[in-house]
Amino acid sequence: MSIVIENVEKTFIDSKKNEVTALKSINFTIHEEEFVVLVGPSGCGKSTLLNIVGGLLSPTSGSVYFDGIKENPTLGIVFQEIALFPWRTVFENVVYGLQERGASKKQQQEIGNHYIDMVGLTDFKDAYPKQLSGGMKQRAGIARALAVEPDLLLMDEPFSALDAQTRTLMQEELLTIWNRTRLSTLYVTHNIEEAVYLADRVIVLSRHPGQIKQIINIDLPKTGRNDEKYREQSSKYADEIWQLIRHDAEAALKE
Amino acid sequence: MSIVIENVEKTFIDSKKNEVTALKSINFTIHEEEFVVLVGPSGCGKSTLLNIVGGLLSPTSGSVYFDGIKENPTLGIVFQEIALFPWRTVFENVVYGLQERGASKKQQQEIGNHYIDMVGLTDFKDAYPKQLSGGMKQRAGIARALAVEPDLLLMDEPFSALDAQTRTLMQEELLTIWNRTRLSTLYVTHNIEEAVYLADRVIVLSRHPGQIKQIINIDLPKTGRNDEKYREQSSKYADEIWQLIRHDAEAALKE
Amino acid sequence: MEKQKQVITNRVAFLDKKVPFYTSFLGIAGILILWEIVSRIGIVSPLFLPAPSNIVITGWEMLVSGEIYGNLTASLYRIVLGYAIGAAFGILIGLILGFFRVADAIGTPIVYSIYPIPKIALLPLFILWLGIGELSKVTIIALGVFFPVVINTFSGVKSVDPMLVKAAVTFGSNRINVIRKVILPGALPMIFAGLKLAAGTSLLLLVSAEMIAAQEGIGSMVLHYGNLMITSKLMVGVLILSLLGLIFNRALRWLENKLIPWKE
Amino acid sequence: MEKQKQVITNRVAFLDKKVPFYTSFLGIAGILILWEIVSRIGIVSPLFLPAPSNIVITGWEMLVSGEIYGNLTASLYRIVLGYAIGAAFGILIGLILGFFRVADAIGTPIVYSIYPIPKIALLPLFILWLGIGELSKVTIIALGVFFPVVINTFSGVKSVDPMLVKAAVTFGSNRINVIRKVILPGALPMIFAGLKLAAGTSLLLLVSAEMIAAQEGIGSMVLHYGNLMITSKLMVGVLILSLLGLIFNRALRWLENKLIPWKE
Amino acid sequence: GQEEANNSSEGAADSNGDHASIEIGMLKLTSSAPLFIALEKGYFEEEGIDAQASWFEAAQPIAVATAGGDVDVGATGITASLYNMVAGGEELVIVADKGREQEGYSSTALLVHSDSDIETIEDLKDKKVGITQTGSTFHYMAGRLLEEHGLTSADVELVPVNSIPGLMETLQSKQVDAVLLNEPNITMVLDEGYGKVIKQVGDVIDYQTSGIFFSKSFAGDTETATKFLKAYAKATQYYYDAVLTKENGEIVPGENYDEVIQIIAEYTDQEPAVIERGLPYMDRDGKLLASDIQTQIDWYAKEELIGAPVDADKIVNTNLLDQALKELE
Ligand SMILES: Nc1ncnc2c1ncn2[C@@H]1O[C@H](COP(=O)(O)OP(=O)(O)OP(=O)(O)O)[C@@H](O)[C@H]1O
Ligand SMILES: Nc1ncnc2c1ncn2[C@@H]1O[C@H](COP(=O)(O)OP(=O)(O)OP(=O)(O)O)[C@@H](O)[C@H]1O
Ligand SMILES: [Mg+2]
Ligand SMILES: [Mg+2]
Repeated sequence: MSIVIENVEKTFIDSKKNEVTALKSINFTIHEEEFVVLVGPSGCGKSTLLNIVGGLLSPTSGSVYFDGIKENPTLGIVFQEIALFPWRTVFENVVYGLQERGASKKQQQEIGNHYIDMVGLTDFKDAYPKQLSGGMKQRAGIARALAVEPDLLLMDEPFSALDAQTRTLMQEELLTIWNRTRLSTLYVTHNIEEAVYLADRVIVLSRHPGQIKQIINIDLPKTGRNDEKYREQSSKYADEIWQLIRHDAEAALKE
Repeated sequence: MSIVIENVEKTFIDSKKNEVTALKSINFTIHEEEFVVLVGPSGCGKSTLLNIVGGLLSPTSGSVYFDGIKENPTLGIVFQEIALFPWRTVFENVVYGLQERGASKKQQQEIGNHYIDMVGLTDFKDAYPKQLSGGMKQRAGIARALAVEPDLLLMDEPFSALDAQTRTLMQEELLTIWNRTRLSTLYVTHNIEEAVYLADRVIVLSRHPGQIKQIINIDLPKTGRNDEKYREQSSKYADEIWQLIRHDAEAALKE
Repeated sequence: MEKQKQVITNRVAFLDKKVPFYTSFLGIAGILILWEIVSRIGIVSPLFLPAPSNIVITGWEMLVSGEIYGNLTASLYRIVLGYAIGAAFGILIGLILGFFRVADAIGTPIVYSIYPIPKIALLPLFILWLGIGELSKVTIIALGVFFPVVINTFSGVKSVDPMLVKAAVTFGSNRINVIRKVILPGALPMIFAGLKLAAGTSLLLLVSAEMIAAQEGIGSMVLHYGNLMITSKLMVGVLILSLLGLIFNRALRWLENKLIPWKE
Repeated sequence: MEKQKQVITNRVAFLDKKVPFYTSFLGIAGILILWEIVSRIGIVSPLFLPAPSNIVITGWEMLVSGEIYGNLTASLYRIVLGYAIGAAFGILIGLILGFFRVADAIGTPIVYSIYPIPKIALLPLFILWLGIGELSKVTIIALGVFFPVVINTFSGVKSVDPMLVKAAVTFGSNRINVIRKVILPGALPMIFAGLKLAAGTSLLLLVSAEMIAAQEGIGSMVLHYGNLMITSKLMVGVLILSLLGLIFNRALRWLENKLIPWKE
Repeated sequence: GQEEANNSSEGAADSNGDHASIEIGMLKLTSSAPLFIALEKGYFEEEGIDAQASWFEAAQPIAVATAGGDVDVGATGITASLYNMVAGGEELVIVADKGREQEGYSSTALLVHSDSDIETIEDLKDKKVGITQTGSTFHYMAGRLLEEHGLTSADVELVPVNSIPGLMETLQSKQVDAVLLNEPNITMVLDEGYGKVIKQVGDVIDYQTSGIFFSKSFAGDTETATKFLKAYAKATQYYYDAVLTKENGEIVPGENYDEVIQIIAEYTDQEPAVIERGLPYMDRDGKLLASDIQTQIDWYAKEELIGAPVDADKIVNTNLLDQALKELE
């Protein structure tokens, strides 16, 4: 099974009635058990692309399809804004997707508890989102996406609202979880170190219009990239990506 | 001239009427033209300490004083929440401190324009804060603090709300500005790489109660720390600090 | 050169200044005592300003005589019925305007063009249409409640975070479930804001309508005793109305906390 | 094995559905036309529901005859004066309660305990105290305006971001300047929210007070024609009141945009 | 007109020296006619009194002002609120007549719509009867009329419409079945043809509608009070002889008829033609129907319109007028 993004283009009409091309001729494939990271400067269309893949936005042209799958594919999305339902407890949030596809109470209990356990929120099962810290909220968001056991996991800057240290810890945790589930994943981030730390492949987008500038394979083992011995190489990848983006990022800052 | 933090302690009374010791026996000195960075896990008391130094909070015991200065010292603070006055344009915000100490209109124009220029906001002089992006807001905040030509510059996580790429660019810019002004500076951050990139000295705080765990001198030239040749050493400093903090940061995440 | 040492002191200490807790009681107690004294020693004639103690005693007598009971039930009947009808329709229409774009496009301009009419101005019209009985008063109250509620419900639906809708759809919700499980709970806080706003308006309309056209009810009782210059009984009426307003508000707040335990 | 290809389609497309822009006019126009027809062909007696055209013509006649002028100036005098007094005192007291902790501790409980009284209930009392003339009506309106404004001003002062106060102090402001340059502009948006809320209430109180105790004014004119069952003139009164409400609201919004250009 | 009168009287007072200055609270209504006459014709100056008119918009504040001593003399209707004021500790006394319901004189009547099939008061059972306010003279008259015809106020629905124009309007639009109305409004309704009179109140009961009140301190100044009443009684006689004398059951204009009408018209800012329709009956000597006060108090008390019991003797003082009349002879 793989997910094919074929010739995707997207134009918006902005408030002054001008056409804005957000994405242009985007072509790539996410393979089974592959972790693909999208990076690019602000406003390059990362979220737009992720939303198109997630079925939350129609492309102006081109299409996105799952190859080699029988039923309708299941998607799990983790949003930057987290988007937990404030009126549902952690458990109720996590099993939301299961309820909607008609899982039995017993199944909900089993699967729900399993993933809540996986993200380490067992003690906060019955808490409302307002009672959680930022890090815990994002974990609940991840558990909710995992609980539907999706064919494709989409994540849009899930850790960008967290502080630097919490973020580092959450990245490690995400990798641990990913190693257990091995879901095909499309991950969007601004943070280049994060991209290098997590990705099998990094897709670098440029701005105006959002186009693929380069696709970089990260040839490092999936775990332990923070170790002394890979630090040099990681650093090089990061630098390479930063050089690709820098100019665009500076331009974005001046807008 | 130097700023001496002497035996500072701070206890709060929390909502359940318990005493919480936020800071305990903090002793250090910020020398002339020194850039000191405070790092530590969430809730270790970084902001509390910065506020005490800034005269926005009383210490429970101990004191903070300026050594070798005649008049009342001038302070410039850059806040995490930016705290620009929404009803004032960029220019009016920047010259606020000058107005309050009775500078003439001409002086205000001169100094204001100088610092607005320095942070690259000349085109946005007459814009209201709501019209600025996050990065531009924070630059205006920096210009406001610089405009009073302070004896001590205080900054509390000024870049933590920015995206990763903007943040990298702003760090570079801050360093450029600092090299021109060479103000004694106390800087608070969660981000260890940022600390290593900016600091002459890094003070690592631990939690419960907030105490100085270690003070680390960064023996690298002030500019060009991102260069290939210093990357190895920077990385080592960062790792050393991360090892000091990690345990506390994990604990903070579970609260 | 002499050594200089400039200590930093807290410059925002004035923000934390505390006031002894008993000060809060001082204000109200002070006013009541002053009022009592002023009436007692006759600085102001009790005809104009009966003493608080006098009001309480009079109130008790009116309670015992059953006079309050009769008027209060009449008023309660009107406001409860009017409020319930107005709130129910307000929420319903508000949800419809919020969900259906066509309804929104057609209905919202109509709602907003009727909204600025001070509703009490329609009382004479309703008396013509529905007679001078209960129906016209209940309708006026219902109408006064309807508008703030419909507008708040509508805004509530519109202000539901679209991210949550997207999340629900992503996790497999159909449109009915999006409405039921996301938009309805998401709009609840705004709906309650509307209900609270409407509470004050409904009480005002009740009293006005009773003064303009009723023989019974606390409002007409207040006017009646005003006409008769029996000020202490007038004040009892005012007191009852203010208690009514207080209870109304508290009840709504209690309900809100029950229904929206997740609210920050 | 057959090759499977599952295309992803937009599942939230229903959120973006557009409605043609002319639909908005359809609603109001439709209602007016229907109303005209219903009255014209006599499905409903024009005695109960005069046609819109009839109302406009009647309105024109009343305008020419000067009847509207007399009543409108009486009403305007009351509401403008009452609103101005109530708003001025509300802002002033609200600021005092917000700045001074002692005033807050003493005054706020008093304000909140008088707040729930539906103000019109005090009209008979004010008539006793101040006579049946303009003063009692103006006072009632001022009182009705005072409370929402004082409470909003107070909350506005309290809700000013303490970070901004700290920033001002850091950059050398004394207490007077903190109040003048930070707290006052910071509270302005809330003050305007209070003023807008009070606008509706003041109109309601005006009409009620005029119906209960006045010989002149749009409110008493509406009641007068209600008593006479001259529905078209009654409707003209209602129309004027709703225009008044509309203008009032627009004027406040205009002023808000003037005074708070920095508002998001 | 009246201002000039006042000014000239002031001038007289200054030259004389021992003139007592008195404020009279009153409404610009025909029923204040004797006071207008006394002011206009200088009766007060003749008694050495410097009288000033103080105009009010409503009846109730006059009583309040009199009791509070803000005016020395008040002239207005006798309502439940007056008795309640007295019960509430305010002090004033009623000293003279200023208008009453009298058999044979049209003053206040019960009207129904001209299409109505109500013919007698008995037919009012379960009907709506419009009055101005609860506790008003209209309320009292409605209640007494019903009782005199074997009904009680509980047998009809008394609808307060808050104003006299409101009474006419609701009668015209048939929102009430009957109303109480006074002159000149009765004539106006009859002229426009939408109403008819069922019963004149004066034909059923004697009723002291309104009176002259003295504040406590003014009543205590017996000498000035008597002087005032002498002037007042002269004016009532003048009024009575001009407009109320009857021959063979018909009112015939007296010799000063036009002058009196003209004075009233000037003071009330109304057309003489309107004034002529509604000339209330008054005792020729301004004597109170003292016994009726107790009747009123009893009725109001029975209807629970008075908060605390009042003693009629405490608020009626006929001695002053008797003394004044004696001195006049
Ligand atoms: N609904 C919309 N209407 C008009 N323009 C839009 C809309 N959504 C996005 N855009 C524009 O499309 C471009 C891409 O936006 P998008 O949010 O995908 O960028 P991004 O890479 O996610 O940015 P960021 O890193 O800031 O999240 C931007 O120029 C944006 O202004
Ligand atoms: N006003 C207060 N009342 C009570 N406790 C407080 C108060 N302010 C801070 N604290 C407590 O003092 C400790 C230190 O807080 P502080 O904000 O200084 O931490 P910090 O290091 O800045 O954290 P962060 O990295 O999250 O900004 C925390 O435990 C906090 O809960
Ligand atoms: Mg994005
Ligand atoms: Mg902090």
